[in-house]
Amino acid sequence: MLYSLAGKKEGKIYMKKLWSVFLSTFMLLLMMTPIAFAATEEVPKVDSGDTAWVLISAALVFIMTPGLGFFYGGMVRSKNVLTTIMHSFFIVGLISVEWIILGYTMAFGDDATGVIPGIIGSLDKIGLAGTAGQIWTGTSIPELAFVIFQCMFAVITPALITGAFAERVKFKAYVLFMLLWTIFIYNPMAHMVWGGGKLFELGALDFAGGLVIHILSGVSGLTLCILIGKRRGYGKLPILPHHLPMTVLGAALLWFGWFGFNAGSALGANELASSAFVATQAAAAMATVSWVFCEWIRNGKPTTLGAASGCIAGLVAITPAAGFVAPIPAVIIGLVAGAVCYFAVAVLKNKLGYDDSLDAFGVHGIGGTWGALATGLWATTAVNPAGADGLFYGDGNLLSAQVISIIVAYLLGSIGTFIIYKIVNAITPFRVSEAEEISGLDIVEHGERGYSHSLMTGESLGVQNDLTKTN
Amino acid sequence: MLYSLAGKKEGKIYMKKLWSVFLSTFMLLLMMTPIAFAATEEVPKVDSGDTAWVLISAALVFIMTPGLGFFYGGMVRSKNVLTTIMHSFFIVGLISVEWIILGYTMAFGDDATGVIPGIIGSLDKIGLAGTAGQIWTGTSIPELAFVIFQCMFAVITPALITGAFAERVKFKAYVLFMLLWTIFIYNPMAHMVWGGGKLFELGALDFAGGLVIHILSGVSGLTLCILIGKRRGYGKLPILPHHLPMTVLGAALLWFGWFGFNAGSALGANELASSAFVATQAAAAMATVSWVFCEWIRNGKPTTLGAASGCIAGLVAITPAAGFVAPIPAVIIGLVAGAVCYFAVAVLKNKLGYDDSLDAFGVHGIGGTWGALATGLWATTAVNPAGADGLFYGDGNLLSAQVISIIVAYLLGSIGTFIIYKIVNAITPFRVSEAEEISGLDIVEHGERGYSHSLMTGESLGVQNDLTKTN
Amino acid sequence: MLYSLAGKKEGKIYMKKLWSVFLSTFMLLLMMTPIAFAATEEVPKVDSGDTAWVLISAALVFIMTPGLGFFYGGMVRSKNVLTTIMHSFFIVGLISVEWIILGYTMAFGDDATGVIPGIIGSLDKIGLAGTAGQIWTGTSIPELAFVIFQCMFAVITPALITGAFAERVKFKAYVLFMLLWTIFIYNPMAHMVWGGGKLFELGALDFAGGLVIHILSGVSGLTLCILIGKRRGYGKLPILPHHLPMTVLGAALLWFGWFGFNAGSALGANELASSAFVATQAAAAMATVSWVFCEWIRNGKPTTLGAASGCIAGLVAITPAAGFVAPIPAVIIGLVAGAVCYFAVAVLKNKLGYDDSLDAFGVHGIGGTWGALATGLWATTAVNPAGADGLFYGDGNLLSAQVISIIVAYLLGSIGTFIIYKIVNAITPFRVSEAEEISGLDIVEHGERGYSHSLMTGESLGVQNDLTKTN
Amino acid sequence: MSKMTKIEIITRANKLEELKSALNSIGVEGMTVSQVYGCGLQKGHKEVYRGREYSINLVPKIKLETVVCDVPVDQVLSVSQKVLCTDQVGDGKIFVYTIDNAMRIRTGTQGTKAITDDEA
Amino acid sequence: MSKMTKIEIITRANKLEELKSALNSIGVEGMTVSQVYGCGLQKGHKEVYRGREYSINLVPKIKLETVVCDVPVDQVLSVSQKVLCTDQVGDGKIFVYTIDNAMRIRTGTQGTKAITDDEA
Amino acid sequence: MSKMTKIEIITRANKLEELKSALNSIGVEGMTVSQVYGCGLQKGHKEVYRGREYSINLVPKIKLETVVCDVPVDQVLSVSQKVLCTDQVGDGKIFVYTIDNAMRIRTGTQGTKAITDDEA
Ligand SMILES: Nc1ncnc2c1ncn2[C@@H]1O[C@H](COP(=O)(O)OP(=O)(O)O)[C@@H](O)[C@H]1O
Ligand SMILES: Nc1ncnc2c1ncn2[C@@H]1O[C@H](COP(=O)(O)OP(=O)(O)O)[C@@H](O)[C@H]1O
Ligand SMILES: Nc1ncnc2c1ncn2[C@@H]1O[C@H](COP(=O)(O)OP(=O)(O)O)[C@@H](O)[C@H]1O
Repeated sequence: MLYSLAGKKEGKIYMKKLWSVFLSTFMLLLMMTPIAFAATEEVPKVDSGDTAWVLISAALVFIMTPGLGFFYGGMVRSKNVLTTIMHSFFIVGLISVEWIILGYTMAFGDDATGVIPGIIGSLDKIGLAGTAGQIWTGTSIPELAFVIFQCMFAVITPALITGAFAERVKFKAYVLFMLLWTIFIYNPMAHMVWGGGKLFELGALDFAGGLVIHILSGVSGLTLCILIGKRRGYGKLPILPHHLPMTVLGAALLWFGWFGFNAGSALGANELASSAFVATQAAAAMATVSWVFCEWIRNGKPTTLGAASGCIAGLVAITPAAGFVAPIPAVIIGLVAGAVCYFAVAVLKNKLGYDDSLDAFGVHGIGGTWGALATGLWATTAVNPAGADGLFYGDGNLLSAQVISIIVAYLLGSIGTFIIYKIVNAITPFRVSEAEEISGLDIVEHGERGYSHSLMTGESLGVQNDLTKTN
Repeated sequence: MLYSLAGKKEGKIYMKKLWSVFLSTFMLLLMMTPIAFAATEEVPKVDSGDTAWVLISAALVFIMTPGLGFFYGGMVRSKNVLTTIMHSFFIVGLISVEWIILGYTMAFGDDATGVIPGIIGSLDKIGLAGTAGQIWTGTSIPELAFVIFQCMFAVITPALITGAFAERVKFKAYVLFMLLWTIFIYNPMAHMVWGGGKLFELGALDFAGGLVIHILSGVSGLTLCILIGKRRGYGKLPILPHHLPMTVLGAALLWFGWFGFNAGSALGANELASSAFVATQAAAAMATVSWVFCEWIRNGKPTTLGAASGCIAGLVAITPAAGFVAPIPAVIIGLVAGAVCYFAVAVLKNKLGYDDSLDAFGVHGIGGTWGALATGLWATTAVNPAGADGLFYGDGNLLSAQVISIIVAYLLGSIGTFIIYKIVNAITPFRVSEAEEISGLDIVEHGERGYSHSLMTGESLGVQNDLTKTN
Repeated sequence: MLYSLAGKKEGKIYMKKLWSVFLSTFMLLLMMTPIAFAATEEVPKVDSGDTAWVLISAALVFIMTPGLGFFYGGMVRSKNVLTTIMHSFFIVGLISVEWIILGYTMAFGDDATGVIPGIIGSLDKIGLAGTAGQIWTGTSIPELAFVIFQCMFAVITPALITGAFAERVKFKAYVLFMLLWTIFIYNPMAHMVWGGGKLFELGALDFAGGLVIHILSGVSGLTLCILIGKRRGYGKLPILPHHLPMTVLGAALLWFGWFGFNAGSALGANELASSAFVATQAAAAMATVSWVFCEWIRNGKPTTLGAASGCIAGLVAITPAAGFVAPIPAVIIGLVAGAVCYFAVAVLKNKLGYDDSLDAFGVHGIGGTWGALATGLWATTAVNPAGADGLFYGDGNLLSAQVISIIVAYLLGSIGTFIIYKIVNAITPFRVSEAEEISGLDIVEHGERGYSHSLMTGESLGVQNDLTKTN
Repeated sequence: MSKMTKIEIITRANKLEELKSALNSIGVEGMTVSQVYGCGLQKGHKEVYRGREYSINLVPKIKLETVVCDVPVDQVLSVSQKVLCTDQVGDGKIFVYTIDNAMRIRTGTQGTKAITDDEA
Repeated sequence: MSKMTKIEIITRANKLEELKSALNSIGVEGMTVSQVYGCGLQKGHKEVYRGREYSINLVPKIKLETVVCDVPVDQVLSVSQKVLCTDQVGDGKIFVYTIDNAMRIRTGTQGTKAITDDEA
Repeated sequence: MSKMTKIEIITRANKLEELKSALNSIGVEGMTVSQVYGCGLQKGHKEVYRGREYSINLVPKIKLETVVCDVPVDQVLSVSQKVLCTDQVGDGKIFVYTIDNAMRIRTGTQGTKAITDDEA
């Protein structure tokens, strides 16, 4: 479990108010806070091995976001490669600053004295005030290590959304949307699930944020791509990936970083981290194979893009489960993830007709949903005593909790995104004009080209010899 | 030494049966098991620092295999870039699953109760059964950390082979071959050398698998490329690297990951790991310089591909020696590795006329052989008390043991590959047709192009406006 | 503080001889040695967590230098991409060997018995003699771990310079210059600042080498680009980046590795490392945003190259301060760094008219200067008791010390570079001929092309069918 | 041997698919396309690198060449003009040449038969 | 001034080296090559991206242009046809034009002398 | 309808900007540029990959095409020759053709008016 707060396991799952759940989003959101357990006895001393592991994990999660930029960037047309990479790269800057100043205290500030207790934490940690020299409760790492590990999560979540609206949005609207979304959707969500004061002990398990991060971003992406509309020519003109090696590079960096994402979420270098690491590799590997075999059977060709997509599907699905399941269930989770996500992007999307450009929903939304359910099936206290037993280990309560959590995430993601979209669009147009879309956003929005060169001559062709503004 | 099993050093090297060695491959294989020593006293407690180091090392070794894909991918023609990258990327999925289900138990299952004691371990760890909560013998890391670190080794070994047959094999045959090769060649080899029950104490030293991994894959690659035949036009038509920056990226990721490969093989964050890290950098750096100087002298140009190739040659050569030699010998090992491998690929290959497309044998086979010999020359117990003294430290036995081991690896690699090739080729053709080879495998085998775009217009050119199958 | 030597803090700052400072570079150089403190009590035992952290940090810093190759390589014209990447990649080989054989002992050999006490250490550690089995003073890591961590710093410093003279120097001159510069400028500087025997306790603070590494290389680059002269056509013909995604990849790898650079400089996995990690992310993120906003306002377009450049500016500026400042000052340091460096490259450079091809001075020189000053403003013993209080915490002495240090670094960088340039140029010409510059250095100097392929046909076009020398 | 004419159409890259379909529909099957940079009345765009602005005045275009004999040249011109015209500067030009001879490499056939595809 | 003729050969990319040698052997030294996409009888191929199939019907080809005067056009045609013919659809086309004038930039020479390379 | 002439200039890539300016200065505004490989007297260069040397004999060039009617062909030739001549082998060639017709797609105008840009 990602954030082990001090406290004793209270296995009782509150399932009574299932109906009231649908009456109020607010209530539901509060209910998402999982039960928190003390994974380690509280020893208020920094352990160098645990700290080394969490710090390097933070670095690993960091590299995922630029990696995502390449994963996405290779899939768009070359006229939009920079804007797509920028959507991931710039967010690292934007959201890290937001996190340090505001986000961390909103998410992990004290709950009891919080702005809205249960939803938004106390603001007394604004600018990370008071975090220096502290040890994060229930762990043996400095709070600052926890702050920065968490920062990387806050960064990648909105970046995932950008795959849904690639090749057609204005940079200004993107900046505004991402800032608002992080502040008003992500931070409260993180507080309720991980920073919350045990107000509601629904009992949902989410080891490394599969539920929160992947479902939330996937659903937000889906909502947004429907609101913004399809790319010009989508379904009629060809829109092909311009650089698949770049996409594979992105996938490799994502996979690499995901070890920090999942195994780092143990917040220590121990048996649990090792177990989560194995589960991560098991699911990613199996999903790679299963996606490739699915398309091999269906289209007659095993593709490289399929392998790159498959591993991400597996990684997404194992994220909530990584610290709760044994290796063989992890393999099965990956097997299903590869197949389910393949069908989501290859069949479902075309059937439904929305233009989720780079399949943010198809991979993160669907994969995250499957992973959250699978956690309810295969979680076992044999792997993690601080977790719970899933359906296949004799207890159905966890699965119910997972289902409710999923519904909440879908509601929050879609409603929240809808509102923020409307606000942003009222301030500045979200979508580029048709002429701009044809020209490509790199030139229009950023005044750059990804590859402004001639492969043959090695010169910069096509530039006037008077440089207009050289100050 | 990579796998410190509990036990006391027994320096006696069994050299008597040198002739019988050639009578039976089977016998020889058994003899490869090196003596195992207790590097640390058995403290059955997980150490967080050691665990952090082994886990991050596993992540580092992971990134090597995609890195290899880019290293190789940049060297082929652009019409084969994806298939070449896929050969490395897909194997991460395929072999990780194989390892978790079958490979680990074959390699590290109990020897005494093994399927074939001394060759294949007991299958009671199928699906990693019984590994959770265990500490790996002789170390202070969880067995699961050891499992996943080893997994990455099992993954990269077959991937190395793919360089030998690039640009001309069918994907189906590749999948089949790799699976069979890993199960029937790699797993037994790993068991005999690292997982074996001290049946035969030949005394060969192989710190991080230079012998097993590099010689074995290099020789297998050589065998395979001879069996499959040259690329169409090889030696007559020009076949040039299409993207050298991609190759340098691959080399950089390989070098980066190799710190985990070698220093991680200490299985702890200690003096030995630091020493292996230094030796790794020393040899890689020196080999980079020496390869470049060799070609500068011989061809008049210091090349970038030479620098990228040189560092790999040095890394390969230091792999078996990393934990046994001092810094200056490491520099010398690198110096020779750069020169020897350069001559192997620039002179020897052309003389002999086989088409080892990307020099899997020239770099890994030759470099690995040199490294295994060099270990017999410069190993010293001053660096690693659990090791042995080499020829230059007054003891010739180690060198003899290294020579025998090398011969065994050559025999196993070539004979094993020959047999598996014949089996696979009987099931499905290994080689593509001439027309397919001209079209390029990306389109033919995967239905994709690496770069389906126009650099100038940024559009996806060349695609019909009716999308034939959109479901 | 990077190198915590044993000893007690002696806060007295020797400011008296401000004038004599300008009389003798020699004297000034000696004065740069900062006061050294015992950050940890001397426990002569290796800590596995600290060792794991320093070793992985070494690997992280390693990847920065190839990363720099891509950062720079993407910004040149495609006809010079390989030579530019090679400038960074080859230096890893060259300088690592130099470091192991000579550099380490020059920099960290005993001062009292040094070749020139106070400037060059004793040579008794040539070839790393006597380092095995030692623990680095004042830390709990093996000396060999310290050796290799330091090695990566020695490697990247000269690589930074190469950005200043990209696209116009001969490879031979580059090799010679870099070797001489490292031996005669970098090694003594490192000894005086970090390896010195507390001869002069000026009191300047430089946590991870921002002053030494970035100012020194930036100023050396500036000097060199003025001496070598502008690229042909600079300011008249267009010279555009040929591959911005490659530049972003480089920036991402640099940022990733910089966590090891800064947080690794704590030489342990502890509160200080966590704090430095947070400060690093804070400054890099804010500078990314501020550079982009500056150009958005001034040129009307937020660019991807701006984002990639901004993060580097922030990372450079926070380097000397990382272990001394709180998060919010780190944000401010980044804010200013992004803006100042933007104006340096966009306005100042054009005004002054020198051709610092890839802005080695504009980013590293200017950013480093700002960072060194900022350390004098915001350093606080609340963050690092072994540090000092800056101007904003009530003490002006530190700022004065920083200013003197900066002046020394400027003098050393410029004078040293001038002398070495003259020597090298007398031996072999530094600059290529005009015809060579037009052809591009990849072909002329290395006999290679970055991309020798046709995107459309996937074939190697343009090669004669007789291979002239195939031996 | 009736006259063979080469028609060269320089136009916007994003119109290629439409143009190809339109030509196919009037019986023009064979054609060769290349990527070119155009320069004319149409203005290019500005680019910015590290604060420095550049005017890019070569606009990416495609050039489609087809040799016809049976299909009337006028029809090719009018059909092309219809699908390509956007009324914006930069729509491009069509040039018409007479060619002397043609050969289909596969069969060695020369003259108009070389480009009449019904024989395949 | 004898007649100058431009010969334009559109064919498979992998045949370039052979064609060049064959032309060299009959005295054609100067030539200009470009990369083009062809469209004709030859079918393209299918590509698949995330389960969606696309028909690619522009086939990569090379176009070799050479202006000759001394070497007989017929010889160029027959020699080219011989090396390029594979009997498979997609071998390509050769087009022949008359040109009015030529100039060698280096010397300023106009007319046939501009392309007769023995003067260099 | 006065005669329309196509002028095709094959020359070094790094001369493009100068050539463009020179042509603009004599009233040639419209032009189309493509990237080509040239082969002639100029020798290529050697490349080395893993110790093996290759001779690259296709030299990157650019091809600039412009159709003129008002501007005298001779003037285009002489101006181009002046800016492009370096006296080194490899300066390139200029070829001149007559064309039959031209059309400006945007307006549908045919003949010489199609390429006279003052109407825009
Ligand atoms: N005289 C010419 N010769 C060759 N190509 C030309 C000529 N004039 C225009 N072109 C081509 O036609 C394209 C469009 O021309 P332009 O003048 O920009 O717009 P329009 O054709 O709509 O008036 C140019 O980019 C260029 O490629
Ligand atoms: N009418 C034409 N005009 C211009 N180019 C043509 C024409 N017909 C064919 N081509 C070119 O010749 C190539 C080969 O033609 P295709 O019809 O596929 O095969 P084949 O020439 O063997 O009959 C095409 O890809 C195209 O580039
Ligand atoms: N006969 C020709 N037909 C077509 N292009 C030619 C011909 N001769 C030369 N060229 C083009 O002109 C370029 C320069 O020619 P080259 O013979 O190398 O030098 P120069 O023109 O200075 O004598 C060649 O690279 C080629 O592109």
